[in-house]
Amino acid sequence: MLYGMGTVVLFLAALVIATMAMSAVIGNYFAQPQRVEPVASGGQASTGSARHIDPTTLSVITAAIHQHRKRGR
Amino acid sequence: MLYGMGTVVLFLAALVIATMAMSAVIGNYFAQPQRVEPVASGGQASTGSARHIDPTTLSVITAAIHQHRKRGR
Amino acid sequence: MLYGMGTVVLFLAALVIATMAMSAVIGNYFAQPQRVEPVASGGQASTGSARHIDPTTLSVITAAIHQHRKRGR
Amino acid sequence: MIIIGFILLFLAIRNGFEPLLLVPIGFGGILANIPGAGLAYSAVENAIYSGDAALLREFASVLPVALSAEPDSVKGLIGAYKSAALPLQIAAETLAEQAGFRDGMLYTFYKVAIASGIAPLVIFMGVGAMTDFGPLLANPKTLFLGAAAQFGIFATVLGAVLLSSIGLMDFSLSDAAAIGIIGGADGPTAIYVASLLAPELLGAIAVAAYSYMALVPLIQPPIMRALTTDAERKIVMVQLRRVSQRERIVFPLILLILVALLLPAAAPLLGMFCFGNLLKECGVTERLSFTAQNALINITTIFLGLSVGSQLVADTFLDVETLGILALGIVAFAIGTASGVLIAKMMNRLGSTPINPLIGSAGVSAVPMAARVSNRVGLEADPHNFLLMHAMGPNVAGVIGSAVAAGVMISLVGG
Amino acid sequence: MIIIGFILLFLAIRNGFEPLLLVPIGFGGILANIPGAGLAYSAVENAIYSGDAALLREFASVLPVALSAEPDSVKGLIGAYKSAALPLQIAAETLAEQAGFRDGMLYTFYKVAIASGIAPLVIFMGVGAMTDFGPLLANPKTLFLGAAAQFGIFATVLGAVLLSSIGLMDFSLSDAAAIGIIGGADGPTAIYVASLLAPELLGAIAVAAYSYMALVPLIQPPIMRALTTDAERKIVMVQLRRVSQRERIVFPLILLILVALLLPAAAPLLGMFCFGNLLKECGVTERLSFTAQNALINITTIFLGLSVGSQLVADTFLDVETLGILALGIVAFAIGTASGVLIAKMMNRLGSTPINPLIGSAGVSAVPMAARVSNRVGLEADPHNFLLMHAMGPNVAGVIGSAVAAGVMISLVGG
Amino acid sequence: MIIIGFILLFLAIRNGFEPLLLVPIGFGGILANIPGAGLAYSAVENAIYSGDAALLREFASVLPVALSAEPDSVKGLIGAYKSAALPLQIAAETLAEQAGFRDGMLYTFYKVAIASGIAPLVIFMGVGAMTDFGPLLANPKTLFLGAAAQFGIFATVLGAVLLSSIGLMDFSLSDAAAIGIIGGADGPTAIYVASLLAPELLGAIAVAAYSYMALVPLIQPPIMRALTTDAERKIVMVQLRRVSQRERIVFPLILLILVALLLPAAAPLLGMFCFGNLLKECGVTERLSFTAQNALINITTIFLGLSVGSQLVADTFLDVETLGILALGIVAFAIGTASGVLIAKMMNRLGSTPINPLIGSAGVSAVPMAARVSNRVGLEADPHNFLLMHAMGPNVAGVIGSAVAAGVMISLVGG
Ligand code: NA
Ligand code: NA
Ligand code: NA
Repeated sequence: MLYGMGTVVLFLAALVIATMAMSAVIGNYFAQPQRVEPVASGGQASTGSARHIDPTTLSVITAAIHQHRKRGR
Repeated sequence: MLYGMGTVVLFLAALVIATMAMSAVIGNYFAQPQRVEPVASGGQASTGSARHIDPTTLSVITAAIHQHRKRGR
Repeated sequence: MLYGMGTVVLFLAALVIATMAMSAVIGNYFAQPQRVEPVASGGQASTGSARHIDPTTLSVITAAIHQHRKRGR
Repeated sequence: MIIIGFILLFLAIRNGFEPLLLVPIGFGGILANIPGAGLAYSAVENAIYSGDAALLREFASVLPVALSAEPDSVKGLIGAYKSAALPLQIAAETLAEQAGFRDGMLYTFYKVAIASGIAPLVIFMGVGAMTDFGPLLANPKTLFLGAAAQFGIFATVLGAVLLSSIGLMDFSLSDAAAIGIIGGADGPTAIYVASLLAPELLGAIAVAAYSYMALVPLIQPPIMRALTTDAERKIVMVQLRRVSQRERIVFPLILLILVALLLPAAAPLLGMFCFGNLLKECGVTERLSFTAQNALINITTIFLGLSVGSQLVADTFLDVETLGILALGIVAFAIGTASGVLIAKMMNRLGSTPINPLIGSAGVSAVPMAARVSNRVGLEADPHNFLLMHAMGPNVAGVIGSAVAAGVMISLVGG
Repeated sequence: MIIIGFILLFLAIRNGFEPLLLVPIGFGGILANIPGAGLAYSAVENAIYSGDAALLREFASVLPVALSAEPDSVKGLIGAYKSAALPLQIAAETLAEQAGFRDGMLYTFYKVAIASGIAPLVIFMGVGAMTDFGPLLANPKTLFLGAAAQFGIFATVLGAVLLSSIGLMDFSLSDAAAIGIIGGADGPTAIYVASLLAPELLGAIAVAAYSYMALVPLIQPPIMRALTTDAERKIVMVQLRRVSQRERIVFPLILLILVALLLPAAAPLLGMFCFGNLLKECGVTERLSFTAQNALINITTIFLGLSVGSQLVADTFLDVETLGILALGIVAFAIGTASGVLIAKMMNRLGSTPINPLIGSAGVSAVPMAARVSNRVGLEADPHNFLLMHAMGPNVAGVIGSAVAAGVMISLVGG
Repeated sequence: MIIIGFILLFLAIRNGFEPLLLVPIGFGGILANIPGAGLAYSAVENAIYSGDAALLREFASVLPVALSAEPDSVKGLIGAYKSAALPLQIAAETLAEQAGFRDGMLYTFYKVAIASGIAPLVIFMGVGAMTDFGPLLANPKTLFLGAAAQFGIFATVLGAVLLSSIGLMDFSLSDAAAIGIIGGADGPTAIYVASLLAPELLGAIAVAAYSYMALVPLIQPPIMRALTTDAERKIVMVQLRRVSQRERIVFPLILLILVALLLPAAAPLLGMFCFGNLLKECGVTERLSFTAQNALINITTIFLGLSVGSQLVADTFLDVETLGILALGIVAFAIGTASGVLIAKMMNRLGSTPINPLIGSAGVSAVPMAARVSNRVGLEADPHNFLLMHAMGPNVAGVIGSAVAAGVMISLVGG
């Protein structure tokens, strides 16, 4: 059991190091112009582009999906 | 053949009784506040929420689906 | 190799003839009132009905798809 | 046979005959009959049909064809392969594979979609997810109309057995049962039953079932008008009550319990139907319900249609038996329609609430076509009397009724 | 057993317990237990259960049952069939097929979806395509919280081994490993591991995993409150930095390289997870990502759920071992939650940037439920302190952690 | 090999090289080469590679390895297993299963998606449902351009045969045929032909086909400019006429009839292509067409890509033959492009209506990339001369042409 838990911790430690190294390399040498939206606190675990849809639009879409379903069997 | 037809009728009779009993029990003891839309005559055999979409909206959606299809192969 | 290439050319020649005959027959004897949109130059390789959607509508749809994705796993 | 495929395509595209099924079936029928392509054959069949004499001798040494008159003939080898035990079939498959032959595309589709029994059940799940039991729950007595219309099924079985006993046709009891199900006016049910009880008739049965479902607007109205008076056709029915979500959730479960208690042979069909309906009604699995109604049922329909088409092969389809199947099928439809209307008339006389007999014909199922026919014939008599919603009750009851009848057939004839 | 199916449906529909899985599982459990329908049995099992004495004698002549006490008894035949070599199994299948028996529907689903190992992996691909590693990339140290929470897994394995060694239960080492994975709070991982290491416990393990995932909002908060002070619960964390698209693209590849170098046994699970995430993040395969998140994962979920349900059979489920699994599972959850919180406290003391210990509990995974619980408990202490995004880091780290733990188990116990 | 997988991912994501296929192929290539994971191996291969000496001896007793020099060596066993008859393979599978080994995930995908031949055909159906034959129907003579561009295919076959005859390479005739199809610039066609005629080269052929399709904007323009004068590049073509829906419906059926009459070996590919197109054009099966273009083709693409990737294994890919395949593939492309342009020039001189020779290069297919290249090179010469729609005719004609060429190859070389 110790062996198993040790492997998990070591693996994730390696992942932490690799990730930090990767972020440092990309940040320093391959930086992109920032087009990606901020990962703000209080948000949702998905791409942010869906955040500002008003409910009317959504209900229209949902209704369209329902409509679509009607078509034959 | 009589046996077969008899089974069908008996089965559906049992279903009628069970359904009526079920509806009575739910109506009397587990009634919900009515949020479900009425099953009006003249409607369609699908969930009703799609009934009042205007054709423009629908054509927009359909067009969007066509647009979506364009994306590569 | 000559045999293979010959087969391809002959097959497609047969297809050209059959297609032209078919178009002639349909044009002369089974003409439809023209409801199909023109295949204009400069267009796109898909059904044309999606051509005139404005970008706003499209972004609304795309957003709705993103929204749809959020729903659980 | 290729011509029959084109006729099906024409009817489906030009006349709108159940195009979602008949376009794939017709196209599959054409593909299956392309000479030399062998798309509907297994690797072994392809090897036997197009192998040379040496290969045929090898097959003859592996398969038990000693009993056959001409041991190395193609027909004899095919028959020997099909009736051979699994280990010998495996040996024959080794031979075919080593000689470079493969299962045809349509054969693979058929094996996966129909021989396994899966595709019709998945489609039935999707149908369940599209079915609204509201009108049925508001007026459960319409279930009897769904039962009445299944009379056509059993009358047809009897007819097929009679035709065989007087020597006109040659249907076994299980063939007769599978043919009868055409009268159920329910495509997936007919395909499922045929795949179990009469696989060699599956092509003809499926084509008949979908064709007659498309012909409902032609077949039913004369029968409906002949059996009802003008006054009856004008009967206005009481507006349906509201049905709560809880009733909608519990109903498929009630149906499932009854199946489990009374008719386990109907468990695959009605189980998947109830499952699909529960996914739709329970309100917490909308993702799954949406997929069951769209991507999943469409994918399954494509492969089911092509697979059914692969069964439209000349030596089994162009036969007097196919004519018999078509004739019996239309009789089953007519009897089902008449029974539904007559029982509705009876219920109208005996019961307290008025029932327009025109909704009885919807009990054959053919959702939603038959309900629309009821509505249309009703509007002819009284342009203000909309029967559509009232007819949806018997209409979905007819789906349940056919599936129950299918279970009865399977438990009586099969296994 | 049918009652247990209805209880699962009730919990799923009424109480919202992971309905996407528990509705199909519950329904599958009901279908599998319909007496006489045999939906969860193979053709041979169906033939043995409902065949007549003559057929049973034929099976006895084919299968190696000489060792059994009652060679022609049903139980003996089933056991002999399951442990027979492939050629004998094929002979038995020939017999069953010739007698007209077919694989049950749920048996077919199980064979295709779970016995092949495919369905959990496809779902994991879809989960990868839905996962946003942004919060994790912004604060990679939260990976340690995802590691800490896996302590529950290994503690449970030890517990199961201990219970067996003192004779209370009878779990093999591979059973114990599969049970421990319940503590990983990750449904597909648990099903995948159980299908490899303890297929006969799969039903109970999957039900326990999904039930406890649903109970996260009840199980975790008391533990979280007991192990933290009010001041700790009010710790405000530094706003997360922006994460570039390139980092998002490279991260799944880094993870894949580490798996390839260090833990090949986790390659199927984490490989598909990384693949799904790459499809989402790379920006040029949106079509595939969309399908992986929608049609494909939904279709797979339907069949996976029904297949898991088919394993809810009375003689393996209604057992003291199931109670043991349920008890060990909840212990695994509690230990995982506690470990996550405690390690988060430790990291808060040792590190320079403040870490709210409440996000530690999210390391058990159960995405996104556990992160929401962290957020909610945090809001109780300080209504302006939103922890959700911060908790998403350990939350997705927990998914990786469980998959790594699964790989460790498989490489230690399996093979 | 893992590095080659990463290179493919880089080209696909960074440079947009056919990402829908090359991302799954590259990722599959990485997964297949993870040492110790055995994802691309069957259960027996996994058992032989990682079994102990006792297990290997058991395999040696089952498989016919007497002829091999070292009967118990790993390579000998694998070879013996692959060439063994089906019953012996089944015995080996029993052994592997009893020792606890399973088919690798990618092996399962390959078996289901490619070895069955299904996935490329399903993708071709989806491509058919996305193809607009309007421009082709408006100007059917452009079909000749689609034929001309297939000259590259046959020239390459000849080249491969020559290279083998002078001893530089070692390609059999069926290998040469499969390699030639790269010049068809049609991914699914190339994969389908390779799976039939040269399964061991499938990985290299698929990678070459998709890479060169992505390189069309680099490969074609210099050839097009070299073979045309500025005046020819400025030729303005007559506006295309309207095409009626009936013509669009009948065209796939005409094509199907010609295939049935003249070239049954092309029936699977062109049959599914016509079926998809009919679903799109017939107007009554929109549901099915939508699913064929979206969920179904996307799901199939994911598994096809991973399966192709599973064939990128070092001992078959890192080989002088792969270099030969890459070199021959680019020659095939160049010859096809040149032939298309030259025939278009000839048709322009001989015919009455003007034809801009730039649209000839679109006949290699690579839809819609090659048509866009024609348009772009045309705009360079005259900024007001839009050739896109005119180039779509030869472009889709090229798809038909390659499928016809594939059928010719299969009927000449296979079976
Ligand atoms: Na019916
Ligand atoms: Na976890
Ligand atoms: Na081409």
